[in-house]
Amino acid sequence: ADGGSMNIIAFPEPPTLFIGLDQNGSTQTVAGKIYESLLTFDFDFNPQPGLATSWEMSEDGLVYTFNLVQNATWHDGTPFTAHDVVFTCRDFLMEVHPRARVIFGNCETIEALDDHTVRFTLKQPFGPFLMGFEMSTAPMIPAHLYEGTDYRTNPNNDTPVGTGPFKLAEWSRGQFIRLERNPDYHGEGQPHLEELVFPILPDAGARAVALEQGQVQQSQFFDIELFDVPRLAELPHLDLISRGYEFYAPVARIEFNNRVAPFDDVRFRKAVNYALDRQLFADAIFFGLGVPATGPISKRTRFYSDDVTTYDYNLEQAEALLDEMGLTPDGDGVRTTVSFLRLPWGETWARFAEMVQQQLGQIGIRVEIEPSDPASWTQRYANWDFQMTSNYPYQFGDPALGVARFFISSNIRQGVAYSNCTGYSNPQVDALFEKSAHGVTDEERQAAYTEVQQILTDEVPMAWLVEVDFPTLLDTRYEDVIVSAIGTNETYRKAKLAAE
Amino acid sequence: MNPTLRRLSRDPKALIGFTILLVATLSAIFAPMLFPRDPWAMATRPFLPPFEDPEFWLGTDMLGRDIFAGLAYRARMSLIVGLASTVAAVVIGIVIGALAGYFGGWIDDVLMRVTEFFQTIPTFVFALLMVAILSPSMLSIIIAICIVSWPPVARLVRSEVASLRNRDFVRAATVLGESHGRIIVAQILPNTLSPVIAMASLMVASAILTEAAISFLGLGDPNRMSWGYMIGASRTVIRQAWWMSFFPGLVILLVVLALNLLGEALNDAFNPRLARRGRR
Amino acid sequence: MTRLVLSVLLRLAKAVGVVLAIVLLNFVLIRLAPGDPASVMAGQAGAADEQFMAQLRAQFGLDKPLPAQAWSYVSGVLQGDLGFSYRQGMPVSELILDRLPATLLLTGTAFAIALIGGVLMGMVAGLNAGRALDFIVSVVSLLFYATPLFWVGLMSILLFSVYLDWLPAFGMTQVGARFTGWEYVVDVARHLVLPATTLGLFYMAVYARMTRASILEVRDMDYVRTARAMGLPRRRMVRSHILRNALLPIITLAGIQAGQLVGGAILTETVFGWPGIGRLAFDALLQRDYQVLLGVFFVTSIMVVVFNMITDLLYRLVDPRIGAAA
Amino acid sequence: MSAPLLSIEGLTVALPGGGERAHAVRDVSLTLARGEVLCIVGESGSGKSITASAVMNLLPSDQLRITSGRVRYEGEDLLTLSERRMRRLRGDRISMIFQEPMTSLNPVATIGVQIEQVLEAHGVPARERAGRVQELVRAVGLPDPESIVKRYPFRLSGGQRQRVMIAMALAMEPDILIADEPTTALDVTTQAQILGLIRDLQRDRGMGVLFITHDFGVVADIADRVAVMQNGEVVETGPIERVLGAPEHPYTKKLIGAVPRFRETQADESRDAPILSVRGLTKIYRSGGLVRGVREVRAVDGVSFDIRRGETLGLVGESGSGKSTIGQCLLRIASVDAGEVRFDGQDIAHATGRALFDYRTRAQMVFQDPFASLNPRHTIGRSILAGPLAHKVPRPEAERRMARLLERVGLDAGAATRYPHEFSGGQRQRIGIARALAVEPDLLVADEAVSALDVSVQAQVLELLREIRDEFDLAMLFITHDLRVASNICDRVVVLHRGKIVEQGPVTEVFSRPAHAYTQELLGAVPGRSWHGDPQQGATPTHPIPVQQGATT
Ligand SMILES: Nc1ncnc2c1ncn2[C@@H]1O[C@H](COP(=O)(O)OP(=O)(O)OP(=O)(O)O)[C@@H](O)[C@H]1O
Ligand SMILES: Nc1ncnc2c1ncn2[C@@H]1O[C@H](COP(=O)(O)OP(=O)(O)OP(=O)(O)O)[C@@H](O)[C@H]1O
Ligand SMILES: [Mg+2]
Ligand SMILES: [Mg+2]
Repeated sequence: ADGGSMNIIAFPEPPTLFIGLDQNGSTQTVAGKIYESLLTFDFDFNPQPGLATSWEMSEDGLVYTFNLVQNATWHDGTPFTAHDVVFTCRDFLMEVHPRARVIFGNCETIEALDDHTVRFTLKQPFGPFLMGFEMSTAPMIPAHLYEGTDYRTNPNNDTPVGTGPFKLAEWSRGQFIRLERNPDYHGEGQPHLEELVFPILPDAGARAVALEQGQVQQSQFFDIELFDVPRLAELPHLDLISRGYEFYAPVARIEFNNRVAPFDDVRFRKAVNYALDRQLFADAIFFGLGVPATGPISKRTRFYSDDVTTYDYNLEQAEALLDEMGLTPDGDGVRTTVSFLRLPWGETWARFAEMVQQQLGQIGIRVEIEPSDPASWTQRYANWDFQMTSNYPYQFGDPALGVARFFISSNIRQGVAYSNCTGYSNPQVDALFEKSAHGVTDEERQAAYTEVQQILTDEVPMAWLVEVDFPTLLDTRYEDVIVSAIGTNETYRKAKLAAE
Repeated sequence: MNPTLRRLSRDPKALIGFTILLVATLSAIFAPMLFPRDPWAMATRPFLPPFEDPEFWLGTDMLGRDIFAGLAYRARMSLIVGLASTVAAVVIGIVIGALAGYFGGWIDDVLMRVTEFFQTIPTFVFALLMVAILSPSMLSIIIAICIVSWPPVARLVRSEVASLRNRDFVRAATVLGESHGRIIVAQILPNTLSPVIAMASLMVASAILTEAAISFLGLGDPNRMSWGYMIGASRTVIRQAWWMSFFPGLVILLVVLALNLLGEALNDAFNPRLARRGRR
Repeated sequence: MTRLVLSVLLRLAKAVGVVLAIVLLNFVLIRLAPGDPASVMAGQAGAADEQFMAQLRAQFGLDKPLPAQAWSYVSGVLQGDLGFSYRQGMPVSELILDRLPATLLLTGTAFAIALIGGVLMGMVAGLNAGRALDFIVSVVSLLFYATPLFWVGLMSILLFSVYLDWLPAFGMTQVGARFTGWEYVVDVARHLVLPATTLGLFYMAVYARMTRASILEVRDMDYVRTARAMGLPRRRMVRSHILRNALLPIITLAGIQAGQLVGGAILTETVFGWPGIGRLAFDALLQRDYQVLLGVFFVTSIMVVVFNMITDLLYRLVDPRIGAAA
Repeated sequence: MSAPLLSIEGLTVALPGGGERAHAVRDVSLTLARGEVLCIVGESGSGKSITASAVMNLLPSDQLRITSGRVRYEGEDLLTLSERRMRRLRGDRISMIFQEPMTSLNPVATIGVQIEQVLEAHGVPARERAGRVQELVRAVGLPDPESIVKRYPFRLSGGQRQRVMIAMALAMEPDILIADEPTTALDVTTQAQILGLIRDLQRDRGMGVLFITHDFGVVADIADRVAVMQNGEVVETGPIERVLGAPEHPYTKKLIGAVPRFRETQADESRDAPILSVRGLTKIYRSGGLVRGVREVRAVDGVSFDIRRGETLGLVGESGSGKSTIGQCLLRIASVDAGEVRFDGQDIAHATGRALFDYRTRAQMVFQDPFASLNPRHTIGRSILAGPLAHKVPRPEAERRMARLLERVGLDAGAATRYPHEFSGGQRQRIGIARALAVEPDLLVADEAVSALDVSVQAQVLELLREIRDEFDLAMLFITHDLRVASNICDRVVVLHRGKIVEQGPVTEVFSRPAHAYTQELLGAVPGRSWHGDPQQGATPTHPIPVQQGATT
């Protein structure tokens, strides 16, 4: 049935709703309803129409042509045209969006063939090119408002203008954001819901209570502390949905700073890998919302291979490796002391750090936890000022986008977070990532990725522990809500209240 | 026996306060003997409610760690932070207050402006800022609490010193040729100590509360957890496991209560005249 | 009268100095903290490169030398411009004005509860010193005094929201509901109950203890003995001799605390998800949203100064001795 | 004699355990007739105040319990009355005024309101009150009645406040007025005025007055009958002439014998050059600041005098006249604003460093309050040794000096290890003297050194000072407000008024032939001038001094 509203948790409060400049998690969730991109992807990463109705790739993988919807307009009434696409991908994103630069930097030309046709010509084939048309990577920006302006100080940043099914109605800072239905939306009979309200709930306990008492109808990502999820999932009015995160599919891992002793010794890294009980992490830290990981690429995404070196929980082997290194226990049973830079994103990661501390303690590695807040964590991480830290970056639907960046030596860039901060460097790995990125067929790409996974799991610059399943808790009365690989960041053009 | 001590030993408030503190201190010291198991180690199943398993009769947390053992081990951090920050604050306060009160004039003016300055800053936010700058650790928390809590001591000492400065025995010392330093240290300060000691015991209490609050907000030292840290860590699971935040809170309450009782008793003991009034 | 004006002016000048010094000190201090807003945003976006960071820093003016930044900030403040939030992309003054009413409502209510309740409790205890009533009140206020605020908050949520389901646990208004008029007032009031009492309890204990002590002190004053010797009725003696004098120190204390309360509500605002300025400050601290944090310091310091002045004026009204020395 | 207005019969009040005696007051019996002034005298702690409070039923009952006795007023026992009935009597039939005028009035209520409250409390109709307040204010001689009722107590002087207290006490025309040392805190001149006022009002209205004092001079001026208390007991009662003229009890004799009286001292003029010579000494206290405007008090204004070795110079004047300030300037506790102070030829008014340090061994001070002048946390020995040790006297030598001095001031050697609170007031003052002497000074400044002591102790300490002055050939500046004491110890005297010297000369001369009107006024206000009773020497004055009457205005 049409009509009705839906309350969705927003946490933390988005700094802005102008998705072009900010891709925070909660910004995506809210702004994803306001802005659209050309494509979206089903759970198996098949492209689905967005602002593009159809598209085709040339045989050689060098030319992509998109046909755009005819009747789309911006929220201010201006028609959406191919020029907007060209402006967005050629000018805007290249200027401000680090992830988009990786994609559209491959383009030789981007041109509008007519008002509703756009052609991208690449310098060389780029396997994950279509993935770049996902909403957070390439949100369409209104050229008529931004062209020729200073994007970061453009006054329109405060009043988002997109093409999406919902528009901003009211933002009461610190309290809630309210979106209302866009009556001129291009989708036939869409959207169904009258409004979406995003209450800002900074406290995890409050979020759980709100969900439980039916004051909000949806939570996503780590909004709800994981141990609370099973309990809430039991409630009759809530469903637990774990689909819809395929595009992100993070692997929770420990990154070692491969430059510093003892982490520069592969035996030590292996010892740590053996000493961590992955199943226990999945159960105790992630409360079953995840499975033990085997390597850098998640099964949930593409190009995973299970033909890799695995590290089952094995303390003897771990200790043997340490003995071999000559790290023998002192009087207190301590072989060496290392520090662990704690990830500042909530209690889960605090427990994670405590668990690492306790488990490595069993083989005589004393772990000092270094607390941090978001700013200092990013600063220290980016500047390689750590020994170990945890992390769970998104994979963005393709290893070339979400995985390679952490391992290729050309991406060792001090001062840049989420680059190759571990300092791992292997020419063979560099070559394989290069090859697979520019592969045209999935088969040739898979072959290269399998080999990369084998090498990485053997040299373990990191310890991959758990493939995390984000939980979406959704009120059972709603349907067609989670329909794509970006799940809750989708437009919700199809979402509706089930007929009674 | 010293009459102050005698009065103190007869005061039930002092006895209750002292006993609680003694228990807390002893358990902080002897925790490793009372609970030989590693308090970090997963001991049994997570979320074990209290009073079910006699071995873990205050229950366990989300990682299956014994709450009771945790309370004993974590007493150390809470008590150390409370004591150390108070000692530091009292020292700063005494130095500044004594200089301002004794010399008066522009020295007094300058020092009191500084004190006022620190009293105008919203204290708790400022403490958080200090912890963030120094990055969370036991030392940074101690420094932060110290920085925001010395001004009242300085004011107290200043007014005491200023009034003592014109007392005849201080004048006598001046006339006898004792140096300023000696007069401050030997003549004046000992006579300001009783209110300062009474204030200090209350400051330890509020330092423990402040530390708990800082830890609660997630800026605690994860290597030296405190009771406040325990509450902060378990705040999100309050629905499942009330006992995880309840017991640490109760312990803080008891210790702070004990310090307050002791502070009051000290005050009464130093000021028998005032104490008697209360009982009329 | 001109002297009074002059003295207010002088105090104002001094206060402006103190507040500016606070802003400047904090400006320097906060830059010592590791990380900057650009790194926070990079961290949260989960991706970054050099160009991105440089753009952000240039946008925030962080690429200029620190003294230049300090100068432009302070001169801005002097012209009433509190700067711009890096994080929220809006003027700091707007942001603070947005949040301030919520905090004022919370702290104002808590303050009123604390002051009225505390003084009443202290009066009951002080006037019945040594009796059972005194003991009960003293024990209760000691308990309130010793309990961690955030813990009381948590426990009261557990009891009143979760188990009893009487009162909402968080926020200032019901999620998603858009009440107007009277309904809105009731809704906010219901949300206010728990945080305001939680915040108020501690201060209530402070005032109760102080009032009690003050009454005991005053009760032994010579002029009270005089009043007794003149045969004044007890009621009259209590009201016009004991209370009026005993409340003088409470005014001072309350004035100082009223100012501090505004910044001190962080914990309560965190526990109860109250959209106030304390929470804003805490988030700004974590996000290195320098200008917002400085703005909060600025506003709360001004609050302290203003409340101190109000206290002074009030004191002048109540106590004829003050200011008469001139 | 008709039935007494008030009779106290066998009153006993127990002290809380642990004190030096079991009873604050024991078996006290007194009567007060209508129209009579009964004075209770006795040393500090003898139970005078407690007796008075017991009559008003105002004792702190948890500490002081009345164990037996009756207080009859018009046949009723006040001690058994309910609080409500007692309240109606208080301030109506029986009123009381207290010693401390500065604190006995509510600081935040106008005096008009406070007087009116008494009327209101005892049922005077509202429309009559304002008029009555005016009448009362007029009756006690307060200036400008219309406006003064709107003032707050802090705007009144001590004497004026005491008048307000009296107005309140008399508001309901009580039968009995109890006055507990109402003039002790006041200046002699003000004291004389207040005493006159009480006496006049008492005569006009025929009240019975129970007047408590420790000053026999006051007794002589005001009493009809006297009761002498010692250690909580009444040792002697009787009509004033008999008790003062022919005391029976040994304690009464001792007390009366110790009362200082004017005495003629022969100054020895043939002495060498002055050791201290003060010229144009000026001291200005500044307070306030930018806003309030600087307020200047010329505490000392161009004062000049000399002191020789072996001579005692008295410094007299009313409260606030600048006596202490001069003493402090001489010892450089206070800075000197103008003028010079030559000690042994050297100007020490602006000496600093070494010179000042050396001067500190040569000029010393004995302070007024024996309780406040010793550090309560230091042993006596430590306090006495502090001076010599500061001046690098070797410890053994310093300790020898201390032993000698302790013996000299009449304390046993064991005293050195004890703390100040273990000594009586007189003993502490002796310790203070020993401490001053320990650095072997040439000049001793004694600021009200005996004022805080009971008369009998006062006499002993004065004697000690005299002996020491002669023995060590000291120059002594003796500051006092008590002219009789001054006449006893000083060779010469300086009369100070508002920071200026109005008269100076040999003590006998100044006191017997005061040249300045202010000196005359001071002398006239000394209480008990009509009484020169000295049981040993008969009631003849040693020296005739013209009595000035009518100082009351
Ligand atoms: N509240 C009290 N508690 C205990 N002892 C008291 C109290 N008040 C007075 N005393 C004791 O009772 C005795 C008599 O005291 P009181 O006040 O009557 O003396 P006083 O003759 O008035 O002396 P002064 O001349 O110093 O006023 C003293 O020994 C005193 O220490
Ligand atoms: N520290 C000070 N600051 C300001 N004024 C002062 C100070 N000390 C004393 N005065 C003023 O100086 C004047 C002289 O005071 P001083 O103490 O010398 O008088 P005094 O003759 O010793 O009086 P008393 O007999 O009461 O001791 C008084 O008016 C007093 O108020
Ligand atoms: Mg008395
Ligand atoms: Mg004096």
